[in-house]
Amino acid sequence: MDKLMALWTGSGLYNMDAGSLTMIVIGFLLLYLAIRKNFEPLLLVPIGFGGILANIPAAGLAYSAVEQLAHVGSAAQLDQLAAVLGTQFENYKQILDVYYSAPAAVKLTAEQLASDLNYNNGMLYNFYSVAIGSTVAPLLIFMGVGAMTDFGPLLANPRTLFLGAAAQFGIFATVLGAVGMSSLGWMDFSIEQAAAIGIIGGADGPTAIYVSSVLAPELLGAIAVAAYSYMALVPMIQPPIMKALTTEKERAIEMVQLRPVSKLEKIMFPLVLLVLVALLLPDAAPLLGMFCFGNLMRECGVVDRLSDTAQNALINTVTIFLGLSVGSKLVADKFLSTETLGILALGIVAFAIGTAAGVLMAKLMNKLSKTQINPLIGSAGVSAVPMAARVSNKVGLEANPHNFLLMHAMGPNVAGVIGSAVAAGVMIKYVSAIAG
Amino acid sequence: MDKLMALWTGSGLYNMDAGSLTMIVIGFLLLYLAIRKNFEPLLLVPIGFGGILANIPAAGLAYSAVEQLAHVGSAAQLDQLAAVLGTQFENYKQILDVYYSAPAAVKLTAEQLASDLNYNNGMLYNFYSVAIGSTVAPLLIFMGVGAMTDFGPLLANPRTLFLGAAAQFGIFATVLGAVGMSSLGWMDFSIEQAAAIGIIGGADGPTAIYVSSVLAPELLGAIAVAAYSYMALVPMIQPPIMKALTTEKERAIEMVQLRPVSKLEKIMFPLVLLVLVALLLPDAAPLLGMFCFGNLMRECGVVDRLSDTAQNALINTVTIFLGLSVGSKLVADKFLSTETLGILALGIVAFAIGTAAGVLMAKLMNKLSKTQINPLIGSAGVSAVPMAARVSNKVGLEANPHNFLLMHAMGPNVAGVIGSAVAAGVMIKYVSAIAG
Amino acid sequence: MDKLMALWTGSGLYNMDAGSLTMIVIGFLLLYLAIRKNFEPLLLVPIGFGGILANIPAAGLAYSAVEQLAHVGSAAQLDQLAAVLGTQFENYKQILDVYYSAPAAVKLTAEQLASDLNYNNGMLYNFYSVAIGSTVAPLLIFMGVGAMTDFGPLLANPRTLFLGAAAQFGIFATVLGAVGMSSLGWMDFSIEQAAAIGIIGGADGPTAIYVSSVLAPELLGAIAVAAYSYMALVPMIQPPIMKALTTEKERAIEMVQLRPVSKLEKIMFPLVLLVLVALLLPDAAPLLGMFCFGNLMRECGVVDRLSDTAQNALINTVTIFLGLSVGSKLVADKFLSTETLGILALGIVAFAIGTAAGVLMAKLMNKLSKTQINPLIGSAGVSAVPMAARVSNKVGLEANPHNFLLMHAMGPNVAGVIGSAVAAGVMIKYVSAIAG
Amino acid sequence: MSQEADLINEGLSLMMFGMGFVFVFLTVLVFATSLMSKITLALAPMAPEKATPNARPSVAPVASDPSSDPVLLSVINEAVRQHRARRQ
Amino acid sequence: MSQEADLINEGLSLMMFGMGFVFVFLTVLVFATSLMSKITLALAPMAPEKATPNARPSVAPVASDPSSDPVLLSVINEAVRQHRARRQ
Amino acid sequence: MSQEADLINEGLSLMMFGMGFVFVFLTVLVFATSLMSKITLALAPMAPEKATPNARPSVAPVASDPSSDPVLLSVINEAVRQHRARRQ
Ligand code: NA
Ligand code: NA
Ligand code: NA
Repeated sequence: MDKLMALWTGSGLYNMDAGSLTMIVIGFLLLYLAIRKNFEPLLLVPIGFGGILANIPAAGLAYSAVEQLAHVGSAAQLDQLAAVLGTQFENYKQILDVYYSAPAAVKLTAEQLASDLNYNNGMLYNFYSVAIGSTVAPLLIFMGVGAMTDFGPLLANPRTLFLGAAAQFGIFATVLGAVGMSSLGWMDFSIEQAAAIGIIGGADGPTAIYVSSVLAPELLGAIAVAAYSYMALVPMIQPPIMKALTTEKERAIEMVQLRPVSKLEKIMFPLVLLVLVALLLPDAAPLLGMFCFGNLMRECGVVDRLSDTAQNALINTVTIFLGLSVGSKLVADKFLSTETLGILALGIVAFAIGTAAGVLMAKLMNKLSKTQINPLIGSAGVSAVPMAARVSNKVGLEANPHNFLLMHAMGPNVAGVIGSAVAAGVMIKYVSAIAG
Repeated sequence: MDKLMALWTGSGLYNMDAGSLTMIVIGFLLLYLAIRKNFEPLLLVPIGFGGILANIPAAGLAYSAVEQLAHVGSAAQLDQLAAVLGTQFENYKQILDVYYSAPAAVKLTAEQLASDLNYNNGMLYNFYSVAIGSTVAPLLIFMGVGAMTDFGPLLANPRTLFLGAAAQFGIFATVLGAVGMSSLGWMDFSIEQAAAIGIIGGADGPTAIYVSSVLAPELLGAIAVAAYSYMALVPMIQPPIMKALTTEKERAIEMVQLRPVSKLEKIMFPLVLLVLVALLLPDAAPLLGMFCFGNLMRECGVVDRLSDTAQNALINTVTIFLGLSVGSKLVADKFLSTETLGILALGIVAFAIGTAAGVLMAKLMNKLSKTQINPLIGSAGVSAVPMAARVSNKVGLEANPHNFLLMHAMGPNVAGVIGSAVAAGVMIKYVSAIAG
Repeated sequence: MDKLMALWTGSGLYNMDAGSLTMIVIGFLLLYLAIRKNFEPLLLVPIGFGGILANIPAAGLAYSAVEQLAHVGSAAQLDQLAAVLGTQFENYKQILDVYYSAPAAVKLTAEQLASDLNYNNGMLYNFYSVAIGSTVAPLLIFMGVGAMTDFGPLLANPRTLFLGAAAQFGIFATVLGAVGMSSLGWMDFSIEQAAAIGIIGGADGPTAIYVSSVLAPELLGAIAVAAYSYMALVPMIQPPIMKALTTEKERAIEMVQLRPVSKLEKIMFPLVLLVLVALLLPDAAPLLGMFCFGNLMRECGVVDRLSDTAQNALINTVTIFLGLSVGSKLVADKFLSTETLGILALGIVAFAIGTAAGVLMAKLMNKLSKTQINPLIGSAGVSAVPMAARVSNKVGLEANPHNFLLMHAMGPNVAGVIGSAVAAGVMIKYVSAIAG
Repeated sequence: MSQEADLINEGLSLMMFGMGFVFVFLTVLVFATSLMSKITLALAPMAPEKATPNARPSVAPVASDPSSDPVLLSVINEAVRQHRARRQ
Repeated sequence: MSQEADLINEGLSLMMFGMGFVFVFLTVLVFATSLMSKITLALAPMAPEKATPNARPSVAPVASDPSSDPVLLSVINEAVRQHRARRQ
Repeated sequence: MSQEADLINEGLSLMMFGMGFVFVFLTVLVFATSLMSKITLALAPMAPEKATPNARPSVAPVASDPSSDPVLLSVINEAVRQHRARRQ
């Protein structure tokens, strides 16, 4: 009879609480958006599914062994844990806070205790540790993205890099917004958290995940969901801003055809970029280094096997684990907080400001130079490859049916990827300079 | 000269013993069955090869550093190990028993000693730890199987789920058999071990490996070999039972054509299953969660890249490591025991009982409903996808040459996969409720 | 303002030193050779790129957390580290030497300190630990190479195995050269290091990396670079030696066509080889075991899925990580030493001696047997598959335009792979017998 | 009670609970699936992707792997060869 | 100064330094790239692999419809023809 | 004996043992392989899969890997589809 009880008291129905239920509904919502509305499905399907799994009551898939012990341990076990941590047990939040801030040696002892008491790491916790905790997954995604990126349009017109720079203004404006909210007492973001939230404005998934895994892992779930959702919303967010900031005549500007780019230039570009990163911003070396490596494999023409694997089997595998791992950060007691609402609000502002800054920069460049560029390609500087470039093209066609901006917009589009990785490096450097 | 001696005393010939030789022969037998007789070659080729590697004398590929130390350490080194473990050295079995049951902190100290004495983990031991010890490999296989599974036939006729339920009777009958053998004093199985042995009756490789890695890792080798071998033997085991329990007329029953199934139903099914798992049996969440995730990736139509990788590069890679890792559990001193014979005997009984239960359930359903089903498809409820469904089809054709049962049998066939994963969850829950 | 300073003092320009600059130039040189001169690009592109990344000043991508602490820690932090290691801090080299030779328990304490002080392992350090530190990457490459190797030509003419044996003389002569250099006081190689250097003469990348990761990880960078560079130079190194040791008439010898080889023979060969390894040289079991496993998957015909993945997605993925990991060993303070020059000098001598030994062995076999073989195929015994066999073919065609040696040279070519793996096993056995 | 009888009892109760739960779970799944199908078909009246009887052979991907069909392989190889030849 | 004002100051200075550095970096990259292109084209005068406007659509590898390409179609037809011939 | 001479001696003995063992091992392999071939051919008299001189070029898969050429891939896919359609 007590086994029947165990089955019942161990069931999801018995243990369901409002938080878990809410998060499961959110998980299904993400799946709906991904599958029906085609919102960045490659990431949001695994993230949404991982979010549901993480919130299955009593399964504890997203918890480490110590977290499981803290959540479901008996009174005696919790006292043992408290003794190991040198404190008294009050509730699971308090004991976990002590654990998270304990020195590494104490953490190890707590882990050994949990292991001796037969607690194990949950599946999603393991995925997270291996894929994101080690930072390897976003870096491999970046390598794959590098191997898929054609820098031809950028090389044909390097000035478009300025557009990719301007659009990063969204990142830093958002940081300011986040610290502003904290100053007003609405939220309670540290400077690390503000920096991690800002990177949503980079409109670049792996960069956002990388930065928040380094600076603010506790916000990773909300940041990743915001980043990918808003990237999917680019076709709705950007056009009104683009139209508000440009005249009909500006939108109708036709651009001169791009010059052809030689194979050698394409091979040299990732190496030039690598050298600049090495000289100017070593903190961006992991991200941009892997990106340049992927691109070099693509262009050099002698390692097509490797490039092909980086673009297919490897990036797909990593994407599956990355998505599920991000999902593991959607557990109710971490995700359901006013901070998440703040992050979602700041994220969309970041996109809007980045878009505006890109368009305005293009108009400024037209003031300073004779070769006119269509300011609509400025919005592509936020990244969101290749969606933002397609938006530029579409809005351009509305103004002038002979105006094919796609290739011209690919320049600022990939420049935006570089720009936000540089911004990521600066923020990591800056914040660690404060901390150190 | 002493180097020549070292070469000789370190050779396999010098160190060969009857146990290792027997296991190497068994490894070759598995390879023969896999390659010549086509016995589940995707698993049995790596398992057989891994078994041979694991038993190469003096190579110690399947041992951890501490196990190597215990096997080949000098007297002084063994005394050090005993001191660390707080005991006196008698023989390697005794010292390892102490080690296995030591608390995690003591285990770490023993590992540090082995490292300081220049012992390393063997290759296969590492593979096992990463692939099976972490439970990730069976879960990824299940994800891949989910991505390969078409639930169309099941959705067209959901009643066939009852057949998949009934066939799990083989699992629980075998548990009873195992504890019975122990009660009679023939074997010495604990309830955990009995549960792990029973799962052979699920006729589902990754489920069997997952359950035994959680409940009885010491039996994993025998259980996996039994499960895959008997799955290969399904065309021989099942037909006599199916024919004995049915009349010629029953076998000739033609079934109405299956209704077409819409895309949306196929997308919704893994989500419905996931919700039920979440509500009713969180302990099955890792297995069935990954299975549903794989199936959702397959059906949702927006992440074909990921689904393709899950069905090919990823599952193939995992299969290689899973097979070699299972092979590492075929070391002589773990595998060669009367328990293995008991497991092999119980395993075939499990398959037979499961087959019979499925067929009888189909006959019972015919008694209770007007829509007649051919009882031959009941045997497909044991899983062994797609072999068991093909057997149903073949036996059906023998009775009636116009009787194409393949698609009808796919319903109970995939239902059996779900059924044994549910049974796995129940057993893990039940056994841990006893232990806790 | 101090943040601006931090940005500047943290930049690569500020921290650049002659050593890092030299190594970055060497990295670019390797990329040039790989991309423009087609020097083993699959490995040298990742190695060269990894070498550049490893030497980005202030990024510390190739350092562990403790190494980072030792390099850039504050005075107070370094004193803490020294206290943990039970010593006084003098400089980073001294403190790291103490750390490297500390017992495992002390190492763990130092790692915990570094973690508490917010130092993390660099990206390339992690890649190295997982891929090479665990020895898994070279073993998986070997499995993939096994799955790509056709032993048909060898089976048709097994005597060519003698050529593969003879060419390993290059390995052992180089060992002698290395200890000789040490005796003369030119270098300071231990017997482990000499053995690891010798394996360059095996002309087989993964074998060289495996052996040096086991015996002399500190030399791995130089050894891998030498091995792959000289393999690429085979078409320049070998022909003069081959011509010097043969007469025009010998080079014109036409060989009888190879007999057809049955499928069953091809399946049996990796198993025969495995049995011999198990009986005679267990220390070669990881390398040759994985090689035989790959070849069995290729030939058995029932696991084509697995064989295909082993030859493509899996080996490509592993190659990327292996290359970057080797690159991590090109950090200036490990690579820039007279020892590296010695290794480069010894490596080319090893290739030359191996080539000569193979050719002379072929001439000797012609003396002892009536069936004449063209001595040009002897040079293919060094491995460097399939480059060395192509060289044999080319030189043969120069002497006699009807002389197609390619398939005949494939026999000794793959025999050389086996030969150097056997030599690797012997050296590991021998050196550990000295140490133990 | 003896330890042996204990173990037997454990086995019996595991069998009853286990089989019972499996049936309960799959019965609930039958109803949930049927309900889901009804709702689904009501919401989006059948635009059948494919009739299941002719559907792809589900859990048997090996058969549809072109590399396991030698005839198919030769077709592919021929196509590749010709395409390459033509491009040069 | 209050802690809130501190945080705001940090935010402001991060914005200035950050945006500044991004612009400096990308400006240097513009010049470095232009220089590289000039040197490259001087050293190896244009053997253009492909004109970019017609280049493959970069980050979207999924596309490319075979049935719209007459060359491909003829390759396929040829392959199929040969395959049939061979089977007879 | 001096330490240098010691090291030289180690090197010499490693060379002798090593080369010796390599030759012993490969000689045994020659005999084992020949024996295996004889037994194999006696048991299953030659149904030669392929004559080796025309065998696929073993260790050089890169050039012949069709999956690295997207255009080629679509040709292949089309050929496969057509072939299947025709077979039904
Ligand atoms: Na961006
Ligand atoms: Na089953
Ligand atoms: Na060799």
